[in-house]
Amino acid sequence: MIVTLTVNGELRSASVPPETTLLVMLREHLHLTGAKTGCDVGDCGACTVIVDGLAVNACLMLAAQADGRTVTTIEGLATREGLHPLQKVFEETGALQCGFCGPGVIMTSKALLDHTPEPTPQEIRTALTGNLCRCTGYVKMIEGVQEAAAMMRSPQSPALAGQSPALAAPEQK
Amino acid sequence: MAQDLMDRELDVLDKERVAPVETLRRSDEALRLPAVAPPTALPLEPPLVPQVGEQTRAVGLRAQRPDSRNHGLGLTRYIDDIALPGMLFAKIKRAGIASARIKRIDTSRAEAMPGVCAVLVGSEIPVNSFGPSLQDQPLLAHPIVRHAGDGVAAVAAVTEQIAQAAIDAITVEYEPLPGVYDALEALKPESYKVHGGDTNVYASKVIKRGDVEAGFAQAYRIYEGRYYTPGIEHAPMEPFTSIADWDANGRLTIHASIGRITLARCDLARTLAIPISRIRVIGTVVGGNFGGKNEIRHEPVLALLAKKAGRPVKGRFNRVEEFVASTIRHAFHMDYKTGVTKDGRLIARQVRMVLDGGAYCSFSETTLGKACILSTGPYEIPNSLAEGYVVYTNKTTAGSMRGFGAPQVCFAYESQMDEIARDLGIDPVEIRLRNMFREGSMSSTGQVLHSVKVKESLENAVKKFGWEVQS
Amino acid sequence: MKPFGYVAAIDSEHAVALLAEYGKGAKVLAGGTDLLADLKFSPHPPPDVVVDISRAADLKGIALTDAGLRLGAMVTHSEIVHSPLIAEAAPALAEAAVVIGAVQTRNLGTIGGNLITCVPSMDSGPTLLALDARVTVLGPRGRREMPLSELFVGPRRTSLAFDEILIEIVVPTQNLHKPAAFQKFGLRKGQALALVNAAASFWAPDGVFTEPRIALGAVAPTVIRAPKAEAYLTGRPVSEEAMAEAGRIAATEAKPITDFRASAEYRRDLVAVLVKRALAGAFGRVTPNQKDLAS
Amino acid sequence: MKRRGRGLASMWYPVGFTVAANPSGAVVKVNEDGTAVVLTGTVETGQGALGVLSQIAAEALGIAPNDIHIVSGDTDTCPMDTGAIASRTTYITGNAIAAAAAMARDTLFEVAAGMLGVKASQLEAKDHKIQVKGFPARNVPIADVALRAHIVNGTPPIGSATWNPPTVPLDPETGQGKPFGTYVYATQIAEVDVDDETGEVEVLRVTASHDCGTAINPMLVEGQIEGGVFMGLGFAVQEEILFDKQGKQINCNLTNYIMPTTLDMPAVECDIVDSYDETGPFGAKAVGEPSLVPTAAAICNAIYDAVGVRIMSLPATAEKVLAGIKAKRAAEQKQIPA
Repeated sequence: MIVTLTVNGELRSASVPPETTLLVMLREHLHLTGAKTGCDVGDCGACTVIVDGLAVNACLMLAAQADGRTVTTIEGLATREGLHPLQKVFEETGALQCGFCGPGVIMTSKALLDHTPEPTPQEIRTALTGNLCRCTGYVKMIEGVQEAAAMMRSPQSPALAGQSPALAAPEQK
Repeated sequence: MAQDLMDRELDVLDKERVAPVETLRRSDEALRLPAVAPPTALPLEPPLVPQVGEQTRAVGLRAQRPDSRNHGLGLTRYIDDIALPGMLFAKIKRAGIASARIKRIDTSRAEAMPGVCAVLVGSEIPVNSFGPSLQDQPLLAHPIVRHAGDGVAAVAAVTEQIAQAAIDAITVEYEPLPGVYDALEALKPESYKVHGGDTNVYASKVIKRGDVEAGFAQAYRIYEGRYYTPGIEHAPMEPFTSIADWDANGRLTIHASIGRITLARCDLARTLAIPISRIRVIGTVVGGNFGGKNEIRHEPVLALLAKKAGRPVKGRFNRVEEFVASTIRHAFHMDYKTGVTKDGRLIARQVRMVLDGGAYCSFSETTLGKACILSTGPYEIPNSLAEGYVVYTNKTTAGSMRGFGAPQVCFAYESQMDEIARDLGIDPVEIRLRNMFREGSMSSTGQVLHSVKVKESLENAVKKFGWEVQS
Repeated sequence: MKPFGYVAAIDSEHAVALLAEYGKGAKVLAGGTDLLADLKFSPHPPPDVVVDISRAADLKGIALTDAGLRLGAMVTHSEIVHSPLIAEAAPALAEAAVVIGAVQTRNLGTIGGNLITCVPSMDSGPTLLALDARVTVLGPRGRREMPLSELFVGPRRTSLAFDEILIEIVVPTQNLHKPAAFQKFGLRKGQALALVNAAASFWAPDGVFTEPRIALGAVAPTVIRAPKAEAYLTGRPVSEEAMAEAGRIAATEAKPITDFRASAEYRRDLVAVLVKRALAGAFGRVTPNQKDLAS
Repeated sequence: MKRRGRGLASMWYPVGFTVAANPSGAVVKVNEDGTAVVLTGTVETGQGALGVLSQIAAEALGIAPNDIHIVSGDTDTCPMDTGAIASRTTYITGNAIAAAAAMARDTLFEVAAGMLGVKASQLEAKDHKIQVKGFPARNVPIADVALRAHIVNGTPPIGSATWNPPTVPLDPETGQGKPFGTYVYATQIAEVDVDDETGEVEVLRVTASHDCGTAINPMLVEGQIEGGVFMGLGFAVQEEILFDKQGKQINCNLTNYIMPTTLDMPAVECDIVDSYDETGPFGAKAVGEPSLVPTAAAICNAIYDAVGVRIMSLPATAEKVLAGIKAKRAAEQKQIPA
């Protein structure tokens, strides 16, 4: 069957068997390999993408269910102007280690921040329970989401302009 | 099956027209567009390096990891993100029975399926055994199955779905054998011997210092306890995956999520019986290891399938295989006996441990060695005796896992230390301070220790935590 | 996954027509979080076709109707968590919804799907039972309505015929604002299956337990009520001791099994604790003016 | 009712096993612009090894970490490495890279000696410059030296080295010998709340003080400690592979194999002990594996402190803890005379 999605702002179609999951369509038909196959049954969250504004497990959704909808994957987060604040903070603080869970964690966090711009640590923890990580103990991720939230609330956010705050700092002296 | 599949698909497409979905936007134009290329922000400014004035520093710097940008962008290329042109997908049939003799394997139905390109059984593997110390592990069991996760046959097909259907179509006839499923049972003379012979013990270790009996004789009190820690799964988020690719000159490239490519290459050369120089192993970024990706699992099988089919082959474990067909942390049974003086000094410690090795050796010897050496704890004990044994059982193979036996023995020696402290009425901090290694202390193996910082770590932790020592 | 076909229903009538057309070879796909996970590792033959009802417009929406608070069967757990209407009229439903799976599964999974899957440990069931919810089913023979308890037959078995679908769940008007609370205990804090869950509701005019309801999950083939514990409470002054005793009675009514997650004995212990805590939680929601509502 | 408890555990952990050959090789090539390429046979497995190794190479060459490009994990192009196991990468591969970088640097010193009119032995590499020790004003940029080495002198600065810790095999009878290059040490303290009605253990915070020698990158060391505490937490109270009587795994998926989620993870207070090991690269030892070693014991000791239940077998599930509490109550009842 033909499935049409708006992926990262672009309209794309693919002809896929009906039992194809959204994850398989993204990874194998559209070559967007950012979302990962970790458990394939919705336990680990490595496949998290945003569909119509909501974080979902792409492994637990048929491509057909996403037909006509808007899908954002990790590849759609950064722009020509720079990294998303979550990406910026995560890379600077070493929030990811092996990184396999990273695309899912970042997409879940983005969906959270889109709805809750000022999350408490408890809200961040609740939002991320569906993203298992075996490396980090989640500590720097939870801190990172808070930091990114603060960055996004500040209109002067240097990360949004693609410039790193620490590199900019010496010039202010 | 595949034909069946295609028929059904046409049928369904037909029915689909009966039930149009109004909410969908269809765009035939979109089909003509290329597959989506990742819209990225590249090229970006190089990663941040904190600088202190003019001075360039490296060591001690909270520098950004070189891979963290790709991680955040979703651009890190893990093994499963790699697809070679013409690549096939492999699946391995798991025994599902823990102890049995394979009487017959019928692969004919699988071989006849459209889309199936190669089928492999254990008898076709040139040298069907591997392992880092003992080469006791078959790539595909033949003829004896020693644990339920043993592979018995493999298929390469054009899609993973067809490979799975082909695996389901392979029938295996087993003669069930007795088995042994408990480490302490396996020690008994009458137990079933997983690898034949007259014992299931395949590695043992003794670390002896001073005279424990003399130490116990002098002790004010003696504490005894039996501790147990279970098997643990590494559970990396990335399942074990590899690709085998031969070139026209007969040179093999293995792309694999393995942390130890040198050893993998040796194992490949040995099992495939080809010169090591004809093998290249490319270790891709490992999506979590923790000791579970230190050796080959299915790579020679993939290589042989690829050779048969004349096309590259990818094999990926699903999450269940990641549990049952990889290695796990050894379950430990530990008996601790410790003699102390009235003021809480450890003067003798005897440890006996039995490790559940599962069906094959893997890194058991290393694990046992570390566990025995470390079992006395970071303490000066003049008389110590540690004995350890690893036994075969018909369970998942135990191998290397983060800590190599140290977390198990630490649970025991530090639980017992707490018990001793409470019984003697000494603060847990104080009793440790009285016994801890210091610079120049001698370890249980008689090694003179340097850069000993255990006291500092205790003092720092106590201060940071806010623990008030009661003396 | 093994191959199967896919059709999407526009509305409930269409869904029923599709089920009639495909017969027993069809499987209904609601949120898909349970169905797809099952299909991936199922040794059984796949369905001929899955009928996707998640897009059926008339199965959506949370609204107040003459009958009470109506939840379309395709309302997702996240919608329940964030619904101002539910927060106001039946906050215990949100309390139960927020501990189902994780954000990603709550965004896909539906209350109807959770009830129809009918696993004993479902988190949607107990609170709805404690609020005397009713359900409406649609099939080729028309609509039928029944108490939620009649939907549950056994583990993964409901009273729905193969060609019927659940279309709505209604919390009756008289039970809106009824003080209620939900408790769950799992093997970890996040993303856990319930070892035991429990919900309780009661009115407390003049500090007396009135119309108490206690419902338990994961301790019997289906979600169940604890009638003896309810009877014990009825007419008794509200007190901590009474709540604890009701918990102990409920524990005797539970019929838990021993499995690899926990022993039956431990599950019974948990029932006693969770019932007590659910009653205390409900009592925390009692407001002075509810005495009037109850009378 | 929730009961608070605290418990501590210390540990030691060996680095650089010597019971078998344990070598790493490394090649360092300085580019024409003064940056460098490092070839190593190890593989990045998530711990940040390539970052740490870059920092070691950069320190040895007097340049910045992102002046280093690492090529790794390829048996055709990279030198032999025993692999990303046994907490050996920083210590052993790091030593090999430091030695290879020093060798490439010596070539730079030879070239710079001519440019500065001093002996090579008087030079040091620092801040992207080759300078005379004690007279930092007398210097040439490394880029100039490197370019000259490549295209004028015809001596491209390339270093290669291997490192294998010195060994003394264990006596088979007594187990006496020197089985490891060095050891690291740590102490962790856990604070828990135990629900005495359900047995549930909530770990509130873990203070972890670790000796890892010189912390080449403290941020990554913290990352290892936090991840270790996570894994130790799972080991302590949740994780266990269950087998049926026929040896088949029962809970072989991430639904039923319970590991901590964000809601289970305690706060972690990291401390890095001031330490320097002369056998390690720039004083570094290791931290990867050790970080999980003491966690379970610290948590179980805290459980005892809270409710007086001694856990003898892991994991300390709520059911096990509650059974312990009930047994203790029953024993206490018996002791009280009627």
